[in-house]
Amino acid sequence: MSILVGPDTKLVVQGITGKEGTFHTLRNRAYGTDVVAGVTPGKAGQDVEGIPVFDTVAAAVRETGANTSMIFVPPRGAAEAILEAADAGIDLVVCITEGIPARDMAEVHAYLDGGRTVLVGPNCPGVISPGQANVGIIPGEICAPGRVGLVSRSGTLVYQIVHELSQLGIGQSTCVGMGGDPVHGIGFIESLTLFEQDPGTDLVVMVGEIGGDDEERAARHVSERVTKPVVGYIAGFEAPPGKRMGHAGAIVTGSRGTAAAKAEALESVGAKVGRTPTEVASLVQAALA
Amino acid sequence: MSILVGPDTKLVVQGITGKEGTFHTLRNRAYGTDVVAGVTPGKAGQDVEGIPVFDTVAAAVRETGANTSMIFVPPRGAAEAILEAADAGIDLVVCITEGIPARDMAEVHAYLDGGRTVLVGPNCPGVISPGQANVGIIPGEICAPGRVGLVSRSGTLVYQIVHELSQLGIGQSTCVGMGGDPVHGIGFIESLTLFEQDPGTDLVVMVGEIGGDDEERAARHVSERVTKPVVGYIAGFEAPPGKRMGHAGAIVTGSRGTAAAKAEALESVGAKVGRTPTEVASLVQAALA
Amino acid sequence: MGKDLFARHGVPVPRGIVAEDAAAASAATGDLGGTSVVKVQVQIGGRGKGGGVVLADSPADAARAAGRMFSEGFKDMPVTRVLVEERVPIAEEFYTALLLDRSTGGYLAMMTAEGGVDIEELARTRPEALRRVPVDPLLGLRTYHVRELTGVLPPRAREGAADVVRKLFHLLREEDATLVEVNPLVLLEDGRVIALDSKVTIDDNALWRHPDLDELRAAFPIDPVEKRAKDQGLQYVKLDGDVGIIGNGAGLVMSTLDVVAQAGARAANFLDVGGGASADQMATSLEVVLSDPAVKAVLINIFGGITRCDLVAEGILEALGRVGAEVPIVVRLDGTNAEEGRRILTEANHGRIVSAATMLEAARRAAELVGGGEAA
Amino acid sequence: MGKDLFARHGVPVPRGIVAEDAAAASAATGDLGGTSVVKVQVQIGGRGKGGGVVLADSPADAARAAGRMFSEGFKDMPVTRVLVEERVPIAEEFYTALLLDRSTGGYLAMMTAEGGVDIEELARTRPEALRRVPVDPLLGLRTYHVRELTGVLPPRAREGAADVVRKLFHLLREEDATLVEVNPLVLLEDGRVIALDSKVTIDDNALWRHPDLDELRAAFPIDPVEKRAKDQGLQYVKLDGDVGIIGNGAGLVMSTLDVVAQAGARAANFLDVGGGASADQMATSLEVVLSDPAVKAVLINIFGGITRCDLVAEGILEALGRVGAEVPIVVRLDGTNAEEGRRILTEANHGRIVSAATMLEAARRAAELVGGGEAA
Repeated sequence: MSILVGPDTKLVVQGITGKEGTFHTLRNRAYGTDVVAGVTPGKAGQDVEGIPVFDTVAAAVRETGANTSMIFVPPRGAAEAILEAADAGIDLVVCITEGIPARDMAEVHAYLDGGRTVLVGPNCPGVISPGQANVGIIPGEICAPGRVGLVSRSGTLVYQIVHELSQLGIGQSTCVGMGGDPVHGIGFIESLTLFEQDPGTDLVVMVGEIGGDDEERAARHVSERVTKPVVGYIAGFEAPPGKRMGHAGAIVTGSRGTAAAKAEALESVGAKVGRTPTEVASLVQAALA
Repeated sequence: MSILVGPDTKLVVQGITGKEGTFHTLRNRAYGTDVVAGVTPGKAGQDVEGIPVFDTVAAAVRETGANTSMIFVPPRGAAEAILEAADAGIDLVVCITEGIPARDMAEVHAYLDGGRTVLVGPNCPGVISPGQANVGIIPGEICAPGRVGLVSRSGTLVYQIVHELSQLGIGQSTCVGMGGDPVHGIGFIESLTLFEQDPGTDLVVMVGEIGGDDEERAARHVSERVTKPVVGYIAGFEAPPGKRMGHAGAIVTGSRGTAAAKAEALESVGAKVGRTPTEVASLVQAALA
Repeated sequence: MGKDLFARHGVPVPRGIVAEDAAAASAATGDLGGTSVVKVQVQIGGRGKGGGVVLADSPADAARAAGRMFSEGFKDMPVTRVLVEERVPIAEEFYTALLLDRSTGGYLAMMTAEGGVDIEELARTRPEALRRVPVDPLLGLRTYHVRELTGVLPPRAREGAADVVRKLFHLLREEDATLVEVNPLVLLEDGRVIALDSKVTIDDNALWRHPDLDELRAAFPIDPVEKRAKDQGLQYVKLDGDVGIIGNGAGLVMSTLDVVAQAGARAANFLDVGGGASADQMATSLEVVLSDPAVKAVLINIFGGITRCDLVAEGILEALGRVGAEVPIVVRLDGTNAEEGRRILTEANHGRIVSAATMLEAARRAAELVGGGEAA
Repeated sequence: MGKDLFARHGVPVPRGIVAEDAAAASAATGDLGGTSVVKVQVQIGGRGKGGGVVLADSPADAARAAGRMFSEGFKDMPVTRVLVEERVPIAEEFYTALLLDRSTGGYLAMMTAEGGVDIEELARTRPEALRRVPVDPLLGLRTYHVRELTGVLPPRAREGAADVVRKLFHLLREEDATLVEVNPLVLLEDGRVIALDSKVTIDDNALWRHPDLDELRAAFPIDPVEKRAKDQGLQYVKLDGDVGIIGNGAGLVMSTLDVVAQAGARAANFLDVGGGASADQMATSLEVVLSDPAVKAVLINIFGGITRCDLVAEGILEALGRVGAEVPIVVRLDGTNAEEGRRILTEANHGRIVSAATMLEAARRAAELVGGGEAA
């Protein structure tokens, strides 16, 4: 079992004919994902190695029954692409694009709120359910099927921690890269809720970083609603206040959003927090033993 | 029992210091409704016969715990007043105001969609749960407590049909005047769903009129989801196509929205449809016998 | 009114010149390149079918067509102006409409590549040929909506159609229209896409935002009786029966029409006197209804809710004192203070007033009075 | 930058004149009525506390204050311009801020009647004194939001504050700001409400929509090394340790900083080389990091996902060929083609390169090399 993506995923790729779009589409298909369509305005009727291209997501949904979208559209058009997918009735939108203006994302967030479309990202590596489906740019090779769920704000820390887990022989049910932007779709709480309900997940690793209060709110959620063990990791103990550390969202503002506060919030609700990615894997191993 | 309004209703009146606002507020309070606050910008600190007035709905909610709002604000500001109530966390907004531009209501509709605030109206007579609470302008005197639910697009037909029912000794659980505007809040389907769940309601009377396809969609809902008996009435058999009959929403467009089609849709799913208000009351009496 | 709004929002339409006599129509046709389409300028539908639109192959042709329109009128209405429009070389005809969709509470944009068809019929029989795109009122029309709509057209028409649709949506929102329909939307041989004929419906509730539209509208004649009612805030619609109807509340008045019909007579009008039903409003209502020579009896149907029936009764008497009446007036008062109201009418003993206890009884009395049967 | 944007959006601020010498400051003070506030023009905080803001009671006073600023500089930075602002008669001081609230994904507007306080402190200790109003991005700022906000102020300040808030919201949206803060917002004795000091943060992701803002920003000096990194699309932040850090991905780099600290050393910088990690990017990254004289060792931490470690290894070698290095460079390659990458580095046998198999090992080696302990 898994969350978000799996054997029922029927993927349409928005921006399929771009270099990155084509590359990762084919990679995802090679992994076993059911890629049914692509969308590039003005290129309807063409195909990308057999994958039919449409002018609109609505047309792709009509013709192929796509239920999941992956977005590789450049930042100026990416927010619009998310709206298009939602209006076309797509259930899950995974937006890889980095650099979307926060104002555009705020509008997207307001529009999706209360609706049926779930957004992952933007500025995220995507979602993989090892052995089932890969929607995004997480390298399938480092993952292994198993029963640990993982959700992370950072992309490379997904890789690093999955790598450490796989090396210890611990597989994953689903790995969710939620992205590092201030305004994003699915977060820790929604992911934890899905993992809690997923019979294929025994433990959840959540990987946070400085900035915002996602981790603090997730900790409250863990204490109130999560029965499965949670292992945490927070990056950015050494980050100085007021400096953006790569991700637009990774910034300590005044006394808020520090790594120490986040780690403490998680520990206070009984989650184990590793101080290095290596320690995270050891904690998972111990919790599962 | 009842739906929408009842003993838990704590009412704030937006536009309380206007002539109509004051009149109906006091009437509603005299009926037994728990009127806790009023709102008129610039009149915070005043009171209307002991009811405290605030500048904003948010302040009224903070200070009094109001959960329901009734709006008597003029049409130019009424849509904004609905948004204000929703942002203040009000559960139920009853908008009496007539003449709100449809564009404004379309924006309100889009904003409320998927949120927690339920809207009744605009251009409606409100909601009464006889013997419990009255929020709006339906005269309490013509109603009697009982077990028949009523929902109507027309205000005066609420009065007429309630009157006919009460004369036969048939009381009402709740009467909902949903209003005659093209874009409105709660409709037949939502009302039927609430009545279906209400243990205090045995039968539902739905009063429709020409225009739109609310009644046709309600008929489908009745056939799929409603187990309680439904008695219908449709006004406007004599209305010529293309002419607006009073309500902005009451207009036959092309071959759509005729009274005959609506009555037929209801009858086809097993609802009894009276040809006069008097016959409606007789059908209710027969169904309850 | 559609064409004026289209011009204001930059929607491309054929060039057109208004002519008030045959010579002007001829000159206009010359200006437009020697051929034209001459259209009567009246605010009623069915212009194309009733000889109100004539193709002119020469200025002389146009003069003849216009001359005939001016002398013969159109469907019993006098014609004082004709529109002389350029003849555009049409390659293909399409259809588009943007409207406020009451079933969703949002906007709906529609387009089909099939021009000149009955759109309701098309939606029923071949829905796949009609592209329907819902547009959220808060998001507005987005590029993907336009792409989805125009995708149903041949490729060479898409860009032009997209431009038209964007302008139509702007018009829809900015002018508080509830419907903007272009039928046909045409692709010209030179590749341009223009609106050949159109219909725009403005939301009455929003006219205060558009005083200019009120003026535009005022330029078209409406029935003087309807105008008078409208000026008084009364909802009046002329019908073709002989029982004048006055009631309070749109639903109740519609219901009264129906019940009168079931009693075997036909209503002469719909008139909603509104909530207050003061003596003034009642007087105007009676004046309006009685000014229709077809009216042989009047039915006043009031359900007193907030309205008190005793005040209504006094209003009716005062109104009759001012207005006078040649025909019988059936009055049904029910609800708040109904007995008191009925007593007032009884005591006044007015020769024209016939009291009725219920709506059904009132309808039957009215039907009898105009000589209708007892069908119900 | 805040004041320029405020002026552009009509937010009332004190009149101000930029002066580049003491005489100009004196003249400006004369123009402003004989008194002024003289402020150094540098883009760092804490101006008020460090003597960077001086009240002048006369033109001569202003000349003295400006003269001292020009000659002494401010916090080790040269001062070339001062702002001479009118002295406004302040009746009361408030605070307002509008921002993009990441915890809701929408806007948040805040206001309090208490000026000059620490807003975080106030929110913690007396939340009821801080009015917080969420604003939906699709609805925008509505009159009731403004009414709710300004309700926290004394009545005579409300209208003026409402005007300021509306303009600030317009600025927030139109300029793609993520924060607009006015502290203090002041009520003047004449009843006007103006923004006395302000802070505006613009969303980097939206700068393409605002080429003018890029120019405004370019007018303020930033660290030349940071500028170079930025021009190359690299995320570089200078820190105060001695281990230079290069990694791919913001999270991994932050994590590397932490792990180095646990190993007993301190990072000299944050540098995210991004996804590709081509030879070019690696060369620029190395140049940027090595240009910091504090750096005694470099740690390159690459997790190959999409990035192939063999290509990264080649990139590092090529970069070192171009850049040269005086300090040891610890390289950790993991993930896709890591073994191949390590083999390439081993075979190259570069004198400065120290290979490490894991992130933890790499951090410990780097710490040893700069003489740090083994704390982890």
